[in-house]
Amino acid sequence: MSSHTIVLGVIGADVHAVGNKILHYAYSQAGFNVVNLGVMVSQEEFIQAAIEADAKAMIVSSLYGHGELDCRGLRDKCIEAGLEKIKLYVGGNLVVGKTPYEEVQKKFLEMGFDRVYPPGSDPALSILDLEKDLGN
Amino acid sequence: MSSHTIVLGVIGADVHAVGNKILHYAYSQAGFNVVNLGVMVSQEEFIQAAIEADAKAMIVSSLYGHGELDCRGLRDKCIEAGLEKIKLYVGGNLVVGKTPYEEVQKKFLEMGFDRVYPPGSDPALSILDLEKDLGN
Amino acid sequence: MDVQNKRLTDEEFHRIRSEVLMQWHTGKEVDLDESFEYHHRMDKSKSFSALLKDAKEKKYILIQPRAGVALVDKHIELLQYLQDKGTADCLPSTIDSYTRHNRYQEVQHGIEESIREGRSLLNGFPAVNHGVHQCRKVIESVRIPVQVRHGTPDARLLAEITLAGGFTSYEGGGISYNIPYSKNISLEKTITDWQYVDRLIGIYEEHGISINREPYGPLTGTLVPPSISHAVAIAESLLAAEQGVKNITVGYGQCGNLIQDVAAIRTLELLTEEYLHKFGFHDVYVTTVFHQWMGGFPQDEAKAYGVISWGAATAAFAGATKVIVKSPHEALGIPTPQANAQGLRTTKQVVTMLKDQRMHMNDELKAEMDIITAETRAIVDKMLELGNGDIAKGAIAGFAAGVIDVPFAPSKFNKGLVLPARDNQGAIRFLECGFLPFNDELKAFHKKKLEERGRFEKRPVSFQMVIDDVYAIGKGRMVGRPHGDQEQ
Amino acid sequence: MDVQNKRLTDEEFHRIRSEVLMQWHTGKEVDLDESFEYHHRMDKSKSFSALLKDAKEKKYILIQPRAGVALVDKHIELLQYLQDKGTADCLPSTIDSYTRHNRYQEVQHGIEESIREGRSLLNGFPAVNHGVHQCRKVIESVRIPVQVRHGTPDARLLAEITLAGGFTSYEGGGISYNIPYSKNISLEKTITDWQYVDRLIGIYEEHGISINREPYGPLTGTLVPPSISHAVAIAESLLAAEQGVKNITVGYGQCGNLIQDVAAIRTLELLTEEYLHKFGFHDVYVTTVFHQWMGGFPQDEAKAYGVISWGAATAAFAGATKVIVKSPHEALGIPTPQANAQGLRTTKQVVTMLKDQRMHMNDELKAEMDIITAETRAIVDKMLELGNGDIAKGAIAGFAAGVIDVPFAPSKFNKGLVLPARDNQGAIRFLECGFLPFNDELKAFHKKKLEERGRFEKRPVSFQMVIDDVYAIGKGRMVGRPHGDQEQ
Ligand code: B12
Ligand code: B12
Repeated sequence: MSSHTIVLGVIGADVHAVGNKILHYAYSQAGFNVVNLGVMVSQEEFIQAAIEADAKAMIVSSLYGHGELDCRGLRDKCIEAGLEKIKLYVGGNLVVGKTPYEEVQKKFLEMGFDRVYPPGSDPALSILDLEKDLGN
Repeated sequence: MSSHTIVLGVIGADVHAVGNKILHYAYSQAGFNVVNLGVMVSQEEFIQAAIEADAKAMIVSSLYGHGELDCRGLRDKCIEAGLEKIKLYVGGNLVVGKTPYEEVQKKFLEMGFDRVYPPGSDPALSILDLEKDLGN
Repeated sequence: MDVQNKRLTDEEFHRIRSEVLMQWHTGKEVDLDESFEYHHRMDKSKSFSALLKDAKEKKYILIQPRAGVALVDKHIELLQYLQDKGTADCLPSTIDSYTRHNRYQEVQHGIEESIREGRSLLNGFPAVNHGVHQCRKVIESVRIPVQVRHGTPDARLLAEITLAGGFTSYEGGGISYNIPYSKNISLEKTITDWQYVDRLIGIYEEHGISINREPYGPLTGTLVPPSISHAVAIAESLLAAEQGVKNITVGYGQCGNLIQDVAAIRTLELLTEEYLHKFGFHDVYVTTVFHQWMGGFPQDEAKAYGVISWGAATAAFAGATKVIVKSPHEALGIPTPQANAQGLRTTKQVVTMLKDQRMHMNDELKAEMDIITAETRAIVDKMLELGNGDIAKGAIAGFAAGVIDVPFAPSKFNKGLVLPARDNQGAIRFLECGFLPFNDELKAFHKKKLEERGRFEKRPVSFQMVIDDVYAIGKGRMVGRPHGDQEQ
Repeated sequence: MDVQNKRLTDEEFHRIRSEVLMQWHTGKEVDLDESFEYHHRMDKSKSFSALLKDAKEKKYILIQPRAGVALVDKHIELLQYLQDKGTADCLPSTIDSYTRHNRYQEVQHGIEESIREGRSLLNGFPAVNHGVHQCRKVIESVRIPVQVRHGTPDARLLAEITLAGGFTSYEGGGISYNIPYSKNISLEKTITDWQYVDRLIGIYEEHGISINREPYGPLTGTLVPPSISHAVAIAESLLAAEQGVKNITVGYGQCGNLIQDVAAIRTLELLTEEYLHKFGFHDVYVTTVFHQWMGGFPQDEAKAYGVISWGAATAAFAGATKVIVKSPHEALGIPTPQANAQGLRTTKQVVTMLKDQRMHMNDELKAEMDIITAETRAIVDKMLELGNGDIAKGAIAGFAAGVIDVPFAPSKFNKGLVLPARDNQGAIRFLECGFLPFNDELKAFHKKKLEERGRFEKRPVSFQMVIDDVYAIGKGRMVGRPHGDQEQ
């Protein structure tokens, strides 16, 4: 059981709310202190919330296909805002169209994310990863 | 309207009777004099019937996948039996497995067939071809 | 804002209009009179309203995909492919998400990147940025009617441009394109904005051009009980009819239980007509659209085909007028044209094969229709009561009071207290009714149904069931049983 | 030949046996006592009878493909693939057509050519030529039960070898593997030969090894009305039970009309049990198998998925114990392992998704069940009458008299007077009853149903309807309407 604070949200103009509600439930059940920003969250809101809550990780979802456009620059903005060490996780249907996971992963790792999850990933996996990355 | 005699049958150990019944009906409707040998017809039976009825064409069906094994040598046997000019048509699901039509066609043309039809061919097409090949 | 369900005056309409057309430079391309002429010259085979009437009268089922890409030429290729290789009966242009949020600047950026990368970086067709003439290029390149499908809370400029562009059907509504599609936008705002859209269509009608309107049925697409989506469909039909809309297709997203789905489609049509008549709208032509399963899909394509086919079969048994088709790529991403056409052909095979089988009335169907009818009337009547007979006011007050409440919706104007879960036969019931205005009998019915499931699964009725049900179809089940895939 | 439905004596059995085992050299490999031991050592997860019982009791549906290739290693790979990637619940070994006609010499040639060309030139697995030990290699390489599926009129040696080889289910019967699968072989011969097979299985039963027997339900697979195939299934069940068979799965091939198909599966089980009990067989465990559409398929894979799914959905609504699965390659050729597994996964998705929905009794279902029951009893009772109470004699006399008559069958011992056609809802009716022993009421029912269709299609009831119906599903319809694909 971990009690780190994490910020959760669906980035961009994306309104897919179902997965977000389930992630919120899953991370809370796992003991995290979850700041859930819901859907349609801008990069600025993510950063603002992470600073305010002193979060150790940002869990970014993108389902609707614009993930690539929406996520660019997030790492740089985090660094500018003084969040050098924050872990950035991203998951969902990150790009437009069915695409081999390896390509997508590469693209988002290069953008500065620490972990990238394929469509429909079980939240349990990321919980194990969070415990590994943040320590518990 | 043609009134040539043609021999119809399903070759080998093949019992697919439905298409045969429909071909019989279609060729008869088109005015051909049809000698229908039904299913499970050997090469010898085809030839015997063609000689007896003075047929101008043999319409060979093979559905069950052994067509390749069953049809080999038919042209030679026809020539031996004095049926040098008989037209040999073959159709159905000629080989085992979904196979590009071009490959199948090549194989059966090389075996000496005059025309080769892909799976599920409309009998009407072959009627036009018969009228072309036999004259009417 | 004082919203009421009253036809906009010409003066009001034109005042708003001058603002709307300024929202993006392509607004300048719209000239209503010229548009009317354009529509009058258009081939009748491209009229959505006419096609829907024909299908309803002759009892066949139309199939339609979702589809849209960033660039016009590619979009045309896509639609032609779906028409020719997909045997679609009618076409969509699914609008991208930036346009849906009126972020035309970001759209422009997306279009440019798409050109640069040679692939669509937008998740749909950005009709506003392309403008009227490009839209017409699209319409002229196909033989069948094309509809705007989107999810846009403020869809006024989009409507102006696409209707002028030759589209003949427009999806959405002030509720159905707000609650599931936005977070912070008030219903006052979206209902007002959609009154404008409906009025625009009313004006087309008055010029002899029938534009089909389709309130968006599935809402969040996830375990939405029929009475909830029916209530929204009825409210939006009344709002549209008031503005002069004459051809309405009410929608519903498949639940998965055959009896419930057939009952839903049948009652949807009956109840919509009932309320339209009640309010004096006797000349509105009502048809139905059935959406194949709108929730999470299995990733495996073979399994996805099973889900698609089951939706098609249900549409046929229900006798819906139109069915919206999913593709075998659904769980993974926007489909390729090929995958999209495959979903269409699977659906076509099933709906034409089952064309002559409709479910006849029987006790189970009747019981389910009675339940849906009672619930829907309870909700709609309560909204009307809260609005003093005005459905615009009633809808706003209704959401605020939670007497209408959409599960899993992102909007902060939705109470979010209602929880759905499947019963032991897979029909969607209410685990939590929140403030829905249901009488004790209805509440007891749902309780009983879920307890039956709980007993079967040997576990208490709880939120865990909801989660299990959300995942279930993606994992090959309908009812999310505790043992998952294993048979018990 | 004097055939009667009487258990073979041990003496008769062993006399025949010594001849049978000589038909091909692999016959020498069979040693019954050693086989019994082998079966006793085998893991219970490989018992077909046990699996079927479990499924029936726990109300889940088993899925099974057809599959077989010429070479043992490739066959093993294929079965493992279907088990692991296809999620099959039980496996087949479909036997090639030369073996089915006991042409073991030609088989040998086919095996050699297959080795040479590196692909299977045989349309199935030639179990006899491979022999007992190779069969065991197959059985040992998978985790689930394996059945012999074939179409062999004289299947005695095949039974000896495969049962000794560890197979636990055997498809076929003296009628169902004669009439649709041969041309000149008499029923006397095939019924006698199958009594041997059934007796062999009876002997396994007596040694504590339950082998499942599955009369082949679909017959010619093409527009076979349920009562015809039911009558054959019942006759073969009585023949099998007499020889000591205790676990029977009766089969039926999908017609396509949901009500008729559900009615067929329900009555099949009821009527089989009814006649078994009537003849004093109270300890035979009866299950059902539903075959997805057995007639001509559409060539397009997406459309084929639609047909496959509709079969799966029907099996679920009917509550069959097992469903035999088609692949998206059906119209074109024996499927690749991939295509076969796709058909399985589609089916699995549908049957598990619909697991909790069964069709409950309603008026339409009841009416259809009544029709099928009346027809089936008429045929079976007439056969029994002609056989003086002996179903072996009765079946032979029945086919000769045409009181049982299978549409489209190649056998010259089948009258071939019966013509089936679909009614206006797609249910299969009799256009010509031939000599079927139906009373006037039944005949009038069929006439009325087809005239209804004729009126709808504005054409006389005629053979053209039969032809149109044969093509229909392949062309995306169920009822072969005169305008083909076009909607009317
Ligand atoms: C339901 C649904 C909708 C509903 C959403 C309602 C709502 N407000 O929530 C509606 C109908 C409104 C909708 C709208 C749209 N949708 Co939508 N939708 C879906 C659908 C069918 C299911 C999503 C869902 O709820 N799944 C169930 C939940 C539990 O799973 P999940 O969302 O995947 O989340 C889980 C995991 O992914 C994971 N996860 C998610 N994020 C993260 C992050 C991390 C770090 C980790 C570890 C894990 C993780 O954990 C979650 C919980 O288990 C999917 C397809 C699918 N998956 O089957 C399409 C899908 C996501 N939608 C899509 C699209 C394109 C749209 C639209 C643009 C319309 C259109 N063109 O069809 C609009 C966009 C609106 C907008 N602005 O966002 C596409 C995205 C395409 C792409 N990426 O290429 C999809 C994939 C469908 C498709 N194949 O076209 N949609
Ligand atoms: C019904 C059927 C059966 C029935 C047949 C009943 C009977 N006695 O008639 C039963 C169930 C008994 C059966 C058995 C088998 N079948 Co079968 N069967 C079919 C099926 C589903 C339909 C055939 C049919 O009736 N079609 C309707 C008629 C009208 O069409 P048709 O036969 O194709 O004929 C038309 C055209 O092809 C054309 N045509 C035919 N011949 C010719 C010749 C010429 C010159 C021309 C111009 C046109 C022409 O005109 C006909 C009339 O329109 C097909 C698959 C399909 N097509 O969907 C498989 C299929 C033919 N069967 C097949 C197989 C393998 C078998 C079995 C070995 C069992 C097995 N492994 O599954 C056994 C073989 C038995 C034997 N010894 O022959 C395979 C053949 C595979 C291959 N070639 O790779 C097929 C393709 C299924 C598959 N994909 O596996 N089968």
